[in-house]
This record gives sequence, C-alpha cells and structure tokens, in this order.
Amino acid sequence: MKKVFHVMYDDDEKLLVAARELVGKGIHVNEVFSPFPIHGIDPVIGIKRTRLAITSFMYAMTGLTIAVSFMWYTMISDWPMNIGGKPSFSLLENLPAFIPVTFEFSVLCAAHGMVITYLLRNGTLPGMPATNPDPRTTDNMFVMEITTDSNSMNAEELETAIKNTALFELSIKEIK
Amino acid sequence: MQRESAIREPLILGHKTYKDITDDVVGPIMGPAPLGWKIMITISSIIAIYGIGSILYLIGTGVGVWGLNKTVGWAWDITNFVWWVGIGHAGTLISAVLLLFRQKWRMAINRSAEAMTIFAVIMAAVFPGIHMGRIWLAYYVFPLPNQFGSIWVNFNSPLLWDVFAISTYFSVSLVFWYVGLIPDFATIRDRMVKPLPKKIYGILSFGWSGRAKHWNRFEELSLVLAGIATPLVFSVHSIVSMDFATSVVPGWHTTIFPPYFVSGAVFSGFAMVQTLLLVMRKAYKLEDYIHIKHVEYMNIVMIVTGSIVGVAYLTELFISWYSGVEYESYAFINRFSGPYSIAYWTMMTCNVISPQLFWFKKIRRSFVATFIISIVVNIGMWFERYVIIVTSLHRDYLPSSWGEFIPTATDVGIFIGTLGIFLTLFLTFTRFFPVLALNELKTILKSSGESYRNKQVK
Amino acid sequence: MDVGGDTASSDNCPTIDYNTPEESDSSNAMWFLILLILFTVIALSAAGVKRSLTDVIAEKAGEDLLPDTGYLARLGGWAWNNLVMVSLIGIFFVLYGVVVGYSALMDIGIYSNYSPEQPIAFNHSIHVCENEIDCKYCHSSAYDSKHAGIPSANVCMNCHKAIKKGRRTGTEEIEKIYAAIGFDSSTGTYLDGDGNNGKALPQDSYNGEPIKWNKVHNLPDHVFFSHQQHVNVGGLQCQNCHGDVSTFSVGRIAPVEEINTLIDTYPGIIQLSKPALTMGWCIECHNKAEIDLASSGYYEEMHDRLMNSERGNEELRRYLEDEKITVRELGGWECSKCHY
Amino acid sequence: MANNKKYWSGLDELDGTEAFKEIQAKEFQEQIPVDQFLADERHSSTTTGRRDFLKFMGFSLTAATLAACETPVIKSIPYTNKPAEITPGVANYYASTYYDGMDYSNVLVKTREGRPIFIKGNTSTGIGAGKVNSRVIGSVMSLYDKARLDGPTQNGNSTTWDDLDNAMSAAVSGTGRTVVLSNTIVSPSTVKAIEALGAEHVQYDAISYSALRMAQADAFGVNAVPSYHFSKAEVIVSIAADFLNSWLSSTLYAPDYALLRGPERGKQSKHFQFESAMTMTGTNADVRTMIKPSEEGKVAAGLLAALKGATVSNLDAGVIKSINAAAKSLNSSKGKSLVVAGSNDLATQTIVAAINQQLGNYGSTLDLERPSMAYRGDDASVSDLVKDMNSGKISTLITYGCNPSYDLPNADAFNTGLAKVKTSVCMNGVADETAVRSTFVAPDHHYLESWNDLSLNSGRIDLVQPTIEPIFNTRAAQESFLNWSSSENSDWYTFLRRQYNASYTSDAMYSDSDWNSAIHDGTMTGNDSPESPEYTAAIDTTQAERKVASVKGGAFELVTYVKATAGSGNHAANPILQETPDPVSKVTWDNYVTMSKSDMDSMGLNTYIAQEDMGSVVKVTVNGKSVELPAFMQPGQKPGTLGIALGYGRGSNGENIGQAAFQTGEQGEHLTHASGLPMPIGANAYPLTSTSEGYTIYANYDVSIEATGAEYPLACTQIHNTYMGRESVVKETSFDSYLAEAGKKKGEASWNKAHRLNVHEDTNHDGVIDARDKKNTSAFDLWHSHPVEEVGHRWGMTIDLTTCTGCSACVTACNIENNVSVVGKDEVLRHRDMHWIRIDRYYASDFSLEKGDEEGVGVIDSYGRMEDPSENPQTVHMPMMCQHCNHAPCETVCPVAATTHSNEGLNQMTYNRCIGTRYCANNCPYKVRRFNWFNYKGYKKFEHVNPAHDSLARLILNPDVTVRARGVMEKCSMCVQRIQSGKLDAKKSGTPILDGQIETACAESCPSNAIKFGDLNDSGSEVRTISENNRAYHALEEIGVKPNVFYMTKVRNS
Repeated sequence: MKKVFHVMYDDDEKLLVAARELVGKGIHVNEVFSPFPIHGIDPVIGIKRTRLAITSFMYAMTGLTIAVSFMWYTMISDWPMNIGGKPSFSLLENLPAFIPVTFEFSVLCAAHGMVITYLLRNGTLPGMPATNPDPRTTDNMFVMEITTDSNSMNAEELETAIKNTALFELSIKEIK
Repeated sequence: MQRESAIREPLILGHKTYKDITDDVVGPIMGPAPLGWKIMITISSIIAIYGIGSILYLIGTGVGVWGLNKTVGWAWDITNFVWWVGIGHAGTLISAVLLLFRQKWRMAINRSAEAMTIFAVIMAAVFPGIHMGRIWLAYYVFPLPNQFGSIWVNFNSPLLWDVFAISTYFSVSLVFWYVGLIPDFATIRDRMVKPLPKKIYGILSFGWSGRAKHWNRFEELSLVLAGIATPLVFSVHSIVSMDFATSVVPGWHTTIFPPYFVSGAVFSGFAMVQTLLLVMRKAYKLEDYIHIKHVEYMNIVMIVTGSIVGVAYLTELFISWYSGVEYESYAFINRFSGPYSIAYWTMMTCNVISPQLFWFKKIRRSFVATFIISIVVNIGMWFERYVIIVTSLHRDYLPSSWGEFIPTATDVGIFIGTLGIFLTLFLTFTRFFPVLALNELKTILKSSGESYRNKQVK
Repeated sequence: MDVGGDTASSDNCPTIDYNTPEESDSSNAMWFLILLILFTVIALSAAGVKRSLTDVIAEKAGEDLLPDTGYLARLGGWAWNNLVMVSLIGIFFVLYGVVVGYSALMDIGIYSNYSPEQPIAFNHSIHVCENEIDCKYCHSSAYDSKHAGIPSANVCMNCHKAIKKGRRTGTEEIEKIYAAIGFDSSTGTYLDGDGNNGKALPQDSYNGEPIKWNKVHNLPDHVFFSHQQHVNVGGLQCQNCHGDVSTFSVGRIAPVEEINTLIDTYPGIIQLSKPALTMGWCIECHNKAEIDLASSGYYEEMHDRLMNSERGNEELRRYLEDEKITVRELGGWECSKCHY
Repeated sequence: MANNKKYWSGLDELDGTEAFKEIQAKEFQEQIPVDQFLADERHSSTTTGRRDFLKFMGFSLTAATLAACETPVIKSIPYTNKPAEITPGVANYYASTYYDGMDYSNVLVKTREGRPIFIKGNTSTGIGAGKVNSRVIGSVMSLYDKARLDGPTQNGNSTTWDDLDNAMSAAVSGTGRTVVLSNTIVSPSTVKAIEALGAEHVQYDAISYSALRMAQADAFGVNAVPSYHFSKAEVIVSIAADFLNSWLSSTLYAPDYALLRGPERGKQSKHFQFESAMTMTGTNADVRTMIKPSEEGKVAAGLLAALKGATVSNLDAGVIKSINAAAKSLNSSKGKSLVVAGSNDLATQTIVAAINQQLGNYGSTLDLERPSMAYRGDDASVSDLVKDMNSGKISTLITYGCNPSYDLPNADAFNTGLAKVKTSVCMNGVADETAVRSTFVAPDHHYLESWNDLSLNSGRIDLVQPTIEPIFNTRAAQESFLNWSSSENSDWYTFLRRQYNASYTSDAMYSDSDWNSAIHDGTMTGNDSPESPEYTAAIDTTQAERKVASVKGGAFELVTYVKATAGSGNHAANPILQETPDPVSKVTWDNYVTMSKSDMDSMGLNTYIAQEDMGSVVKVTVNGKSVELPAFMQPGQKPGTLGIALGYGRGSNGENIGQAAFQTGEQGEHLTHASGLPMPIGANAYPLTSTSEGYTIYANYDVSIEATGAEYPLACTQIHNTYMGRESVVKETSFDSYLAEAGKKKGEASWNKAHRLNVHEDTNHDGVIDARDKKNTSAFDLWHSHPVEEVGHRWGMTIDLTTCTGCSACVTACNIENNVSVVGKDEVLRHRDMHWIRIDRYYASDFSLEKGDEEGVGVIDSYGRMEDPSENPQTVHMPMMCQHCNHAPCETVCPVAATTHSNEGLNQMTYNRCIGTRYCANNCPYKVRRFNWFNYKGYKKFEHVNPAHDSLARLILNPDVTVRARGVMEKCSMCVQRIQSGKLDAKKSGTPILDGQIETACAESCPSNAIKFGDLNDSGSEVRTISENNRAYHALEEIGVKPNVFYMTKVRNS
C-alpha cells in the first residue's frame, strides 16, 4: 500500500529548483520525466554517471582483435597467395594493408555494441510500452515521481512539502 | 543553466515556447499531406522508377549497355558513387563534429542532414553493386567460409576496404540517426490521436518515456557516438580516395587524395544540405528554426572546404609539373587541354570560383544566392569526380590504347534515376519523420531562443 | 607402386541390389522442433495451472482475481518480467537458425552418394570384385588422358562376346550392349549397316542407338581435372577419390567418410575431411599429398633449381618445415593449375 | 552419303524438345559431359560434327555458381566402336597443306576428337621455314561455315550427284567447246584428272603475275615465277612489292627476310621500299620512298641507270636520292642483293629482271632452276575465253577454285558470257558470285576434308589429307572431273594413289610404307628435275625503258592492294580474320580508301577516326566504274594517290557466302540496302583494275575522286598513332649507333638505358653520396617479395621489335587457340575488341618536346603536334599482351583475389572467381585486360559474327580453354593450357622440360620468330639468353612492375 505523487512542472528550471528544495528536505525523488535532458538534475536526484563509454571501448577492442586475427588467418595462415608480389609471410609485413579494415571494423563493433547495450539497459526496445505518467512529459511538461515507500515521511508530510514547490499540477495515485 | 553572450544572434526566432516547437514540427505530420508534397513525390517517384528500369536493363543485358570500353573501365558509375558518398558526408559531420565542438546551430539542421546522409549513402551503395559484371556473385566480396577451400577475399584491395568503410559508415550513421529519433518519436506518439499511426510511432519510439536516467545515458551515447563517427567520416572518404591513390594510373596515383577527397566531400555535402534545407524550410514553414544565420554558418564551412579543394587542385598541377614524370605531367596537361578539358574547366569554375563569392556578406546571407551556388557546387563536384576518373583513364601509359568515353542513355538514365530515388526517400522522410531534433532544440531554447534572450537583455 | 585398381579378394564380395538407397540424413533439426513444441505446451499448461491456483488462493483470501487478460498480453507481461531469460532464449534461437542456415548453404552443390539410374544396370561389384578386372581395363584413358572415359561398347564386347548371360540379370542387361553395337548373339557375329550378318568385327556402318549413361562425377566446366596427372604421374589409387568401387553397383560418388575407412584395405590412401568433389576437398588433398623430388627427372630439375639459388634454399627450408614437400608447396594451390 | 544432316548439340535437340530450346538461350547452363562423346553409329557417315558437338558445349559454357543447387542429370555417351587413334581428351595432329591459289603453306592440323580446331606451320618438314600467316591460320574457320552448300544444286535448287553427273557427262562428251576455268592448279594429279576430262584448261590468278613470268620467259626462256631467296639478300629493293604480306608466296619470304634483320650478326640487311600506299612491307623498310604508281617503271629504269652509273632524271629529287642510295648499296653487294617489283607491267618487270641480272643475283638470291608452279595464270587467255563465251563459242564451262564473276577485271563481260554458256558448273563450296550464275554447282570439299597432292616446285610434292569426315554432302572436285570424264576409275583417292603407285588397289590402303611416311610428313620428294637456265643472255631494255618513260600520271592515281586479313577475297566470310586488325591501318571489318593527310585536308575530309568521328565517304571513279568508300588518313601514302584493298564487297547481290560477310548494325542485325539486299562489307575493287596488252594492271594512273558528303563509321582498334616520345615504351635506334655500342653491358647503351634512381648510398664509390649515386629500378623492391625469379619455372617471353613485321599471324592464332570472342564491328568501334594480343603500331612523329624547346613551342602545343605522324613515317610494330608482371598492379586491387600470381611467374586470371569490377583493367599500365561486356555467345547482337552462336561454327572452339561468361575479365594466359600439358608430358616422361618443348600460340605462329617463349629460370633457355642481351628491356620499366616479357630494341639499318 503506497502512494505515488506525480508532480508536474511547466518549466525545467522550476523543476530543478523544486527538486533541490525537496531533496534538501531529505525527500527522495524516484524519477523525473522530461521532454529533453534537464542539465544538472542527475546529481540532485542522485543518478550516477553511466558506464556506457567504457563498454564502447571494450567493444572496439574486441572488434580490433577479431579483425586483425581474422585477416591474419585468411591472408597469411589459411591460404597465403602471391598477390601482386606482396608478402604474405608474416602479419607485420602485411599490416599496412590491414589497417583500414581493422579501423572500420573496430568502429563498427564499438558503435553497434554500444547502441545495443544502451537500448537493453534502457529497456527501450521495439514494441515496449511507454511508461511516462503523462503524455505531456514528451511535450512541454516535467514530472517528478515521488513515492511513499521510498521515503521515510508519510504521505501527508510529503504532500505538503511538494505543494510548497512551484508545481503546475499534482496527481496522487494509490497502489497496493 | 548555461547562457551565452547577448550579441550572438538568436538561433530560434519568434517567441517560441516548448509547446510551440513541438507543434511546429509535429503539426505537419499529423495534418494531411500538402498538395505540393504530393506533386513532388509523384514526379520524383516517376524518375525513380525510370532509374530502376534502367538498372534492371543493365543487369539483364550486361555492363556493355554503358559507354565503357577497354580503356575506360570506370566512368559514370564510379563518378556517381564517389559523388553520392561525398554528399553523404555532411550529415554525420554536422551531427558528430559540430556536436563535439558544441555548435548549437547544428541542432536545427542535423536531423534532416543525417537523413540526407543516409539516403545519399544508399544511392552511393547502388553503384559499386551494379557496376559489377556479375552482381549475382557480389557476395564474393564478403569473407564467408565456403566449400572452395575456403577461398577468402583479398584484404590488400582498396575496393574491399571500401566494402567495409561504406557499410560501417552507413550502419553507424543509421543508428546514430535513429537513436536521436527515438525521443522525438515518443513525442509524436503521445500527440497522435489516430490509432494506427499512434501504434506505429509507439513501436518506433521503443517505449521511450524520457526518464532522467535514460536522458543521462542518451547524452553520453550521443557524445561517444559523435566521437567515433568523427574519425569515421574522415576515414570513409579517405578510403574511397585510396581506390585511386593506391593505383598506378597517372592522375590517380596521388598522395594528397585523402584530405582532398574528404574536404571535397564535406564541401559537396553542405552544398546538398543547403539545396534541400532551403526548400524544406519554406515548405514546412521552419523559417524560425532554420534561418539566415544557419545558412551563413554553413556557407562559411563551404568557403573553407571549397578553398581547401581549390588548393588541392593547384597542388596536383604543381606536383605533376614538379615531379618531372612525363606520364604524370601529361595526364594533367591532358586534363585541362585534352578532349575533356570542358569538364575540367566546369569543375574549376564551379568548385574554386563560386564558393569564393561567399566572402561577400551579402551573398553569404542571401537565400537565393546560396541556393544557386549550392546547386552549382553540386554540379562542380560531380565533374570533379568525372575528371579524375575519365580523363585519367582515357589516356594513360600506352598511347596505342588511348581511347575515349561516350556515355549512353543508360548511363544518364541510371544517374537521374538515383536522384529520383533519393528525392523520393527524402520526401517520405519529411512527411513522416520529425524534421527537427525536437529534444535538442528544446535544450537550446533558453540559451538561444529569441524570447528568452530578450528577457536577458532587459 | 600399384596405381589403383587392386581389388579386394573375390570371395565375400558384396551382393548388391541395384538401386542403392540414399540413406536419409536423420535431421536432428526435426527432433529439436518436436521437443520445442512439447516444451511450449508444457510451459503454457503450467502457466495455466499456476494461474488457476493463484486464482484459488486469491479467492480464499477474498481478494479480487487477476485481471482476465488474453494469453498474448500475459505472455508479453511475463516476457517483460523475466527479460533476461526471454532474451537468452531469443539469442539461442537466433544462433540455432544461423547454424542451420549456414550448414544448409554449405551443402549446396555437394553430391555425396549421388548415384543416378543407369540405362544398363551395370554392377561394378561383379566386374571389379568377383572378376577382378582392373579399373583401367575399361577406363583405360585415365592413364594417358585427362578423361578416365566410359568404355565404348566394343570394349565390353571383348568379354561379352563370350559371356552372353549374367549371373544375376541373365541376358537382359547384356543384350543392351549387343543392341548398341549390333552383335548377333545367336551367330556370335556382327551386323553391318545394311543388316548383313557374319562380320567378325564391329561394323562402323551399323546404325545402333548408343548407350546413354548418366554422368555421375560432375565437375564444373571451368575445372580442368586431369586423370593422367593424378593416376599416371601422381600415382594415386583410384579408390582415393572414387572409393571402393567393388562394393558399388552402378557408379556413385563415394562420401569422403566412406573413403577414409578404406585406409586398411588400401594403404597409402590420403584421408580427407571436406565433402567429396568440392574444391575444398581438392585443396585439402593438395596440401597433404607428398611429392618425391627424386621420383623423376622433371622434379630433380626443380630440386636442383631450389638448391642452386639462395632464395631457393630459403624456400626449400620452408617447404621442409614439416619434413615433406607437398603438392601445395610446388604450386598446387594456385588458381591456374586447375582453372583456365 | 546421308543428305539429311543436321547439327545437334545433344539428343534433346535432335528431338527438338522445348527444354533444349530454352536451355540454348540460357546464359548459364549446367555443364554437359566433357569426357565422353556421342556414339558414331556409322563411322563412314558424316556425323563428325554431331559427335563432337556435345563435347564442345561442355567446355564452352561456364557453369553458374548456383546451377549446382539442383542436381543436373547429364548424359554422357561413349562411342559404340571407338576408333583406335582417338583417345578422348588427347589432340591428334595431321600434316597437310594449304593452297588457295595465293597462299601456300605446309601445315599441321590439330584435331580434337576428330574435329580440326587449330592450324600451325609444319616447321619440321614444311617448305622453307614451314611458317603460316593469318589467312592460313584463320582458314580452319571456313570449314565450319554453315553457308557451305549441302549437296549439288541446279539453278539454285538442290539436286543429286547422279543427275548432275549424267547432265555433265553428256555436256562434256557433247559437241561444242568445254572449258575448265580455274586458278593456278599446282596439283599434278588434279591436272591429270582435268586432262582426263579432255577439255581446254584455262588458268588465271585473282592476283596475276603473268608479266613477271613473261619477263623471265623473254629473258631466260623459262616461263615461270622465279623462286626468291630473301635469306641471302643483304640488300633488298622492292618497288611496290608487298613481299612480306601478299606478293607471291609471302609465307616463304617473311621468315627468310627476318633471318637477316637481327643485328647481333654484326650486319643487317638493308631494305629499300618504293611504293605509293603504306604496305606492311613498307612499314618494315629501312628506307621507304613514296612514289606514284605511274612512277614504278621509271624508278626501276632509274635504278638500272644508276647502277650503270648514269644520272637519273624525270623523277622527284627525293626519289632520285633514294634511288642513288639504293644503287650504291646494291652495287656494294652484288649477288647478295634482290630487286623485286609488284607491278604486273611487262616493261617494269623486264627492267627489274635486267637489274637482277646486272647484279648477278640470278642463281643466288633468285633462280629459275626449280621454277615455281604457282601463278601460271594467263590473263590474255582469260580475256580470250570471255570473248568466246560472249560470242557463244563455249558450250560448257567448268569453274574450279576461282570466282571469276567476282574477281575478274572484266567480271561484267564474264557474267554476260556465262549466261550465254549452255551448261556451266561451278565447284565452289558456297553459293558465291560465280556459283549462283552457273547452271550447276558441284560443291568441292573443304581442303581439310579432302585428299590432294600439291607441288610448288619440282623438288617436292606436298600432300593434303582429310582431317575430318566431310561435314556436308560435298564431293572432291577431282572426283567430279573423273565422273564426268570417260575414265573408268572415278574414285579420286584411288586415282591419286595410282599416280604414285600404278598398281595400287584398296587392299594396299595402309601397307605402302613410302606413302605412309609421306602422309606422316605431309610431303615427299618429287621427281626432281632442276633446269639450269643461262642467266647471261643480254636483256634489251631500251623499248621497256621508252615505254615506262612514256607513262603519264593524272591528278590522282589509284593502287589496289591485298590486305593481310582479306586476301584476294576468299576470306570475306571469316569473322576471325575480319576482326583481326589490318597490320597497317588497324581497321577491322572494313575496306576504305587510303589517302594522304594533305589530300584529305584539301578535300576537307575527316582525318581523325574514332567512335563518333566517322570517315568521310568518297566516290572514286575509274573509267566509268566507281566505288564509294570512306577515306582513311594513311601516313606514308604518297599525296595524289589512293589505295583500295581488293577482296571486299563480296556477296554484293546478296549471295549467301556466309553471314559474317555482311555489315551488321548497332544491334547486330544485318544492314540492308533499300533493295532489301544485305550490305556487303566494303566495295569490290577488282572492277577498278584493268587489262592492257593482256596484263591485268592493278594500278590506275588517272582516277577522279569526289567527296559525297556522306559519313561512315570505321572500326579502328588503335585511334592514336604516335608514341608521344615515350621512350620507355618503344626503344629504337639505327644500325650504326647499335654497332657503336654493341659491346656495352645491358642497360648502358645509349639506345637502351636502364632507368636509374638516386639512392642514399655511395654506389659509384666516389666517397661522397650525391646525385650521381644511382641504382637501376630493377634493384628496388618494396617488399620481401615472392620467389619467382629464382625458384621453379618462370615462364617468360621475348619479343624482338626488329624482326616483328606486324603481320598479325599471332593475333589470329591467339584468337583461335584461346576462344577469344569475336564481337563485331559495332563493338570494336566502341573500343571493346577482345584480343588478348594486339600489335601496337606506332608512327614516328616529326615533332618532339626537344624540338618544341628549340622552336619555342609550348609544351601543350608540342604534345598536340606530337600526336600527328609525319608524312612518310618510320613505323614500329609492338606486340602487346599481358606482361605477367611479378609485381602486377592488377592483382593487388582485385577485391576477391580472382587474379593472383603463380610461382611460375604467370599472372593468373580465374574467371570463375571474377565478379567483374574492372578495377584490374583500369590499373593495368599496358591495358591488356579485356572485359566480357555482354554474353557474347548468347546475346542477339553477336549472332551474325560470333562463331559460338551457331551450332556448327562452335566446333572450332578449343575444349581446353573456358569460354568466358558475361561479366568476367580475361586476358593473355600465356597459353597456360599448353604450359600445363607440356609440364604433364615432362612429368610423364620423367625428364626436364626441354627449351622449345612448350610454345604459345603466338610464338608458334610468328613467321619471323620475333616472339619467343620459354622458361626464364632455365639457364640454358633461349629466352633467358635473349633477356640478357643488351637490346632487351621491359616496357615501362620505371613503374617497377617487373614484367616477365622482354622487348628487344628495334634496330633500323637506315
């Protein structure tokens, strides 16, 4: 049995101010829904920096390894040919010719790997249901979600605290 | 919330609110198709069909239906390929490089520029395919295991590098573009009332809800993608240029090709962006978002790249003389004095002279002038590739095999056809996709929106 | 060395009924599908049971029942709840599809066990195994031409002039040869174009229908395979590529696995892994087959050239890293050795 | 014999099933068995074509990659009764002899499964060097011409041999004169067979030399063409005699001529040429002087005078200068020189005879001891015959081995006369001009189907033997003669055998060992009866000189000449020869008027011929008769003269002489006149020749020419004529400067300097590293490259530009050996000829960059002027084929590794891997790669030109070479199929490959041995030696692609 407050603001700065205020009061803000990234909101409501960038680097390295080793296998190990007299004896001798493909393939892996991770982590995949509390949050409204269960305060205290901010609309839902 | 100096021109005119931005972009999509759009797409799709017909004729009969011969093995096919790839460079450059440089003005144009990029690259990809003698064996260029030994591909060949470069560039641009589209699809989804479109946009939007965490990841992603895409942009056309630079053909065998091709690509890319945007802003009443300031910025980019290209032309000439290699020097003498000198001088006027006009503020800030020059540049850049390919090939080492190239109806038909297909795709895009990056625009509304700036000034 | 054709001893020769049945490869794919369907049925019914149970419990607790939504909706919900498991299953299916599709593609153009009907139910087993006729008696040009050749009817007649009745098929099959070449079995003489009897030798003028065999070993036209290179120069045994023909009735492409089992009967056979009559098969063998540089003046010359130049020595050392000189090392893997 | 023959590619087609019809059209067809044959139910019957045709298809059609998806059931059908001599897949060679009234060659015929596919010279037992030329090599194509008559005809309707025989025997034995009109018959037995007919026998030659013969007769009493020995002639003066190409027995002269050309001997023959049109011989001359045809006699007279020390007058100063020069060298090498004249004018030939006598050449460089049996045609008697025919004196006319209705100067008169002859029978194989005008046609065998004995001189008798069963219902002409005669034995083979063994009977068919060895060698010694004529009798030339001096020339003079590919006209329907470019003009598929640039400019005609720059059509009128042909700018053409090739305009009345003989349009369709008749290729120039004093004169001293304003496309394989001063492509020098530096090491002589690059090491050991420290480009290598040059074989070629005469025999041979597609005029016009080997013909230009500097002409203009050849240019013929570079630029750029390098130095092209990006062709510095733009063997555009389209002509294809599919690249493979089989033979015999054991088609067919093939790694091989010669160089050495083909600097003795 918990209460969910969806506090709606008509301006990102108002929401930011409100968030600071509430957090200051020790209220935990579950989630913020906005039509565009509100700069500076993350630290306020305690969102950690994403590690996507690192994954992309890892993907790139994987791609690089695959590309080089595959080209070594095909051009030098499995079936070395005399192509225009160019050496096919060792990876080092052939490396210059391999650089373009290696680069391209690394980029390919990095980009796609990263995007796939991003979509999976977000849970944004084709056919997924939209979960924003109010359609206007993709237009011009900014919603803060606060729940009783994630807060020590009881519903009334929360409500008063919220009402003190420059909110535009407030909707309260009860969920078992 | 960042502010910027008041003397800068606002990037979003009119006293827009977040809602206005949404409505300005989503409105046309929800409304009925305008008559002009219907007419244009009819015309372009007719051309497209003609082009597809020519392609089928080509594939059914043989490459001989083109004007190629034993001396000139590539002509319009690869010319068009390089031209389209070049055009396909603006979008990713705008969204990637300008993002890295935090250029706010890009936000009004990057969405459509990227779309243009993707369609252009698709057109480009057509030509290496159909120029093959045996397109039904095109899969040989992929290193697939097989029962022939296995026999693998030749990783020494620039043409194979192309395969990887183009496919990488295309797919990366595509995801980059789409990732940006997802939040805007969500916006449309939530505005749509008709059930079917709502469902479709619902699927397209991947259930985006604009959570703070997602936005956080979103920004990280676009930053890193931009970081990856930037070297990619430069690598792709460098690799295309290596098709020529690594060969022995006098006029191709040139070390400055990579930078020269890349700047040429950006040059032509921006020209094409101008051509399309200037039409689009009128058709879709986007004057407030894409206005003279954006055009001016792009024109400045064109001056820079155009000048680089010009310098490259002159360097080529100088080196050909300075090298003292008779074949090299003859190749270039032949370019400007030989049978194809008209092409050369067209290229020179269009690519070297015309962009220099942008030094004049009046011209730089005139929509009409920009539009005309952008088209001139597109023509010029096509001729650049034609000059490089045909005039180098038709007279190389052995005078006995010096020849000539005369295009056939099929050559022309396929080129025009690709223009048609390209336009059809782009028109479809403008009709059903958010032509502006909504979420990004909204982030700069307060820093660069007219109304808000005025507040600051007060 | 004995080049081909040495056959198993004539006793315990297999008796073969004529159309060798193509063993149907037991596709585990089918089994997999059956299992899959089973699982889904179980899963669904389980879900149903679970649901009704929860309903019962809820009823007991006097709470309202679960909303009565459709299967699909609930499936979707379920999937959404255990995303990881769903995606794992999904990935598994994708991979499985890739594997199946890949192997299907790799099977294109592979004719292992191909054994078409023939106009004459010729029985290799009888001729090779029981009568111990050397392969090259009938396929004589294998030794001095690129083609092994199908024996012309007059070759058959060398024996069948006398042998007019087969043990298994009686006269039926053999009569077909007579019809083709114009042999009158009653008089034991040949006919000529005008139907006159009594010729001692086959008559060119005789106008008979030739025997139209169905080709068994089909190589593409752009492959130039020379029997004499392999049989005469290379000294390969026929069985190395054609399997133990003495167990065949009509011609048939022996699967490589079957050939590999012949190593005991025919020592020296090169065992291969790639499917028979594919380029990979040729390539593989060219990588395994050894060349004895002392075997002929030609190779001695090649050897001298290797010895007499610095680079040649370097090469020779590279060749001999595996203590043997293979066909590949002397260029057996180069395109124009077979394609021109 | 079976008369209901049809050509079918398989049993399906015989039954005419739908399935087959569509398969035929299909581009990709599963292969059909290649290792068995259709049964030959009746060996004696003519089923050869059918038997092998199935086989051909197998090789000819490339399999589609995915055709493998469904298992094709393919019939493979062995013989029922296999001939002992045939092993499937192994070629048999038969010695035979080619003679068509013009060319004479001992040949070896290569047959596969009983089907002739290639003809090469019989160098072991052949007369002279036993070499062949384009026309002889190409002649195999005519065997498979489906236009050949299938059985005798009467008034165009087919009839039976019996009816024909009855009619003819009656006609022959009946009253009235019976005349046999033929070309010169050099076959003793045939002559006897004709004699058996008891009819008059009139011989004539399409290209007549009766004046030359009469000159000998008058002078020395031997009425025959002398035999010439160019191998002994150190000074050669030719007055308009194209002796390397068409003059007399050129197949014998070309090799002899080449013997004295190579400078290594320390001396080189000197060759003066006086001529009007640029002939192939002219392009090889050391000193070439342009004269008008009317001056030929004067030049001869002038030369005689000069030899006697008198001064020469009434000629241009330039001509006189070279006459004196020629006289000087002639005098300096008396008895070792040779003067020949092409003219058929008695006076000129008399003077030339006198010159040779004066120089004491008779008995050494030319003699009459074994007078040639060839060219005994008598122009006078032919004109008499024509008169008699018109006056109705002839009741029966038998034409054999000739085509008078086409090639007589007075063909019209002949035709009207022919109509007056009661019974006329023509023995030509196709319904040509004469055949359609004759009552009967009794088609003769093709020479590859027939028995014959030929004797060029009393020294030897060469044999012609059949290499294939007659394809059509034809009959040996001699057998017809015998049938129509009263002789009891009408079997030609028996008759022939009895000439050499009177007691011959069919039982002894194989037992005569002399005959067998003769058949094996293709020749036997004749009843040698050398005459020893006196060459001393003084020749009175005063009258002749008066006559030649009196000759007046007009504003324009005309010479007719014989092309290397068209011959006298009997090769008109041969697509392979039609597409072989003319050695001089490089034009294919056409006939044209050669003119000098100055004349064309003054007439405002287009001098630049290319895809869209058409030739301007001119109308040449000679005493009433006129032809309309495009004008072609020919450097070296004497201003004021025109040249027109004979042998064109065949089938001008729509005679069905073969589909390749007619013009085709852009879609490959036959172009037709308004009248609906198909347009012949070119125009017939024979009517422009004339007869004076009983001699056919092939020149005309006063013709009128006018531009018609019409335009006509000319398909030229080379549209650019000069080598733009690119000395790393063509290296040439004079004999003197060669001698001056003959001793120098390779790469150091001024005329063959190796390209050197500066290096940062003290290579010249002068203690300092400076600009003088250089290394040869060959010393540089980007990589640790693959071992080709030291290891295993390294197949290579050497090509001597000095001895290459440009005759193009190699081109024809290569086309046939390697199944090179014939693509027709329109495609050649689009620069899409498929030839693997071409002969680049470069003219010298008056201009050069250096000259530009002196005259202060800008570089751009200089290059512009260097494109124009000089008026009378020196010429270089440069055979160009794949150079098989060890660092091949084409290989590195192929994305799918379809072209790779073998450790034997071959640049391998793998058709079945090729996807056709054409990148390799673009990147080939030598532009030798050829792309299959269309499906040449199936696309309708090529149905009239490409042999692979018709089921019969296909039989010529070489089963050992893949016929390339549409969309793949192809190029010279150095006849890898021959290399492979050569290696195989060596392995089988267990011996190393001997030098010369393997020969490529081009090297094999080269009459002057300019092209040599061998193993460069074989220290003993000839190519190795030559490649180390100081004349040897790599074309475009400085780009460092390390080719395996070496060229030898051209040395001119000028």
